[in-house]
Amino acid sequence: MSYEVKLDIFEGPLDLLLYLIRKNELDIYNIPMALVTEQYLEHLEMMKALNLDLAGEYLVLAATLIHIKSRMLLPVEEGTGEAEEEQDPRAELVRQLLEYQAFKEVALSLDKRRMLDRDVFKRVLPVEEIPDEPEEAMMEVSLFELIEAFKQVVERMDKEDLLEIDTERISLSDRINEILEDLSREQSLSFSDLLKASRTRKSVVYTLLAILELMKMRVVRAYQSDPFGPIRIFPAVEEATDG
Amino acid sequence: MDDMRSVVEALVFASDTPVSVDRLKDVLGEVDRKAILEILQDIELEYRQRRGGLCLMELAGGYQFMTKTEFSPWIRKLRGIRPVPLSPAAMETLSVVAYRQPVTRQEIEKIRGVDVSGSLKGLLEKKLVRIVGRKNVPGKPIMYGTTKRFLEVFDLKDLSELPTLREITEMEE
Amino acid sequence: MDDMRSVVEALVFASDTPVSVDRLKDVLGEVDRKAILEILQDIELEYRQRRGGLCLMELAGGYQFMTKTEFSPWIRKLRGIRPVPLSPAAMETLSVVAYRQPVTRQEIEKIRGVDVSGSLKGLLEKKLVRIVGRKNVPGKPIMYGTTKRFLEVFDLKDLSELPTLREITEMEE
Repeated sequence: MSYEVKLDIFEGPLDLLLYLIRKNELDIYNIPMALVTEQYLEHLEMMKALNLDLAGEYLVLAATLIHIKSRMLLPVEEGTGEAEEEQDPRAELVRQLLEYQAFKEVALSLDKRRMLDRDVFKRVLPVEEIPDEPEEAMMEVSLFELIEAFKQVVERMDKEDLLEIDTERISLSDRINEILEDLSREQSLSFSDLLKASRTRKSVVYTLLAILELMKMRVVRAYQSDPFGPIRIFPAVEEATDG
Repeated sequence: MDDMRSVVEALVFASDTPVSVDRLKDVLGEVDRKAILEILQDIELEYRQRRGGLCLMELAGGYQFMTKTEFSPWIRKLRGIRPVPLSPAAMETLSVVAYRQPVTRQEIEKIRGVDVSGSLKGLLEKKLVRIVGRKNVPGKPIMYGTTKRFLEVFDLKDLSELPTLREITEMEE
Repeated sequence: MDDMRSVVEALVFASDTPVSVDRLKDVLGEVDRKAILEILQDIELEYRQRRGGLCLMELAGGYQFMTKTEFSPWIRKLRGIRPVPLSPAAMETLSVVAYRQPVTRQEIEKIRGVDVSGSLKGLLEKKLVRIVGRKNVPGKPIMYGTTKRFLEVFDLKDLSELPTLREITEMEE
């Protein structure tokens, strides 16, 4: 095996796969799965041997390649119509590769454009020219800056204060706000849907805590139509009732 | 009129971001947009013809004085900077954001096939990408889009100037 | 020689401080000081004669392009309507109000660890923060929250669109 390429130059598993297709001069619409899978796995072995940080995505694609390869080995079933012939097991992978390739090309052409601070330079305002904030000035701020500022505040706090206003409590109040927001739109929410929307175990816990907190505050009520029926959450008060 | 030309030149020079015709009109008052545009084009031509170190460029919805590209090695030497502002990974993430905006992190990761949180954060810090809202699907993921600075950095008048993305032909064809 | 003149012009333009002849010599290499000085004087003369908005000025031991003084009222007018960023202190106070609202000044100060009356006043003046009530504790301190203008400035539909701390820390991993 002669590998004259550096292995850490790939931007991800799709990039590595595209490289193999190009290197072997293969037709992207008709990828020989056995060959490509074998070479892909060889590259992974090399990367492991060199102790390169092998991101999980590389392994996921390896599993996908092996799966597609095995499906292609299966004999075509009797009586397959044309509709099923279209179901090439490689179709989704090819679509993904083409899409990625298109973006890779675009990234290269963007990189070739006349770029500020690389090819052209503008004047940097001398410090004394940067104006004070006029009172009625328009503001140019981004959300990212706002949250970064908040993160810095939180990071600077001592551990003791953190216990009081910690990230978990922040997540909890986020979840409470989300549920209230959803409730104002949907009138009622099913308990199981609320939990389904939480993808991590932590967020399931927050959802539960948020609902309990809202019930304790008498902001929402939970109803169940029969002992094993679905639980639904309703706002505790009618919106129109004032004071 | 000759004086107005000098005022426009001074105004464009004094700004560190591209100055739009509308903004110049706000400052200048009675002059109409067409006259301002003519002045800008006239200045652009003069700088192009005199073969100096500067040029007037139209980008990101406005006009700005810039150094000509051929002098970039000298300026990098003066400023002591290397010519690698963005990594290939950052460029790929930026491209997906540019063409698919508003787009969520998950959608970018599906296309690139890798975790993009690092490159996304770098792009937010460089103000090339911004948060534009949340997608109305479960989990309400944050959506991202490009900024005006993105146009400025890549010498684009607007997003329609982006190079066309190659059409993906279906496998069956 | 003509080309060297353009290089010098580009270098002086791209520098944020006056550039000295010595500094230019460092960058340009083989050219001698006298030749550089001649080029600078030549550029200075050209800008003086062409009656535009700019001039090359010798100051603080170096050379710098500047707008001519007679145009400064126009430039001040342009700057007056220029979007400005919030100061880091104001940004931090605003972030605490946004994420902890309704919140009292004392609570913000406990979190930020500094006196915030100044930045809070600025935010009230900019109409990013408003008084939302009084807290039912001894002394009845004023509670603050964000305004509709805050949502407009940050391009948010409502407060639920604020990114959570969790979403941002995820990016670092």
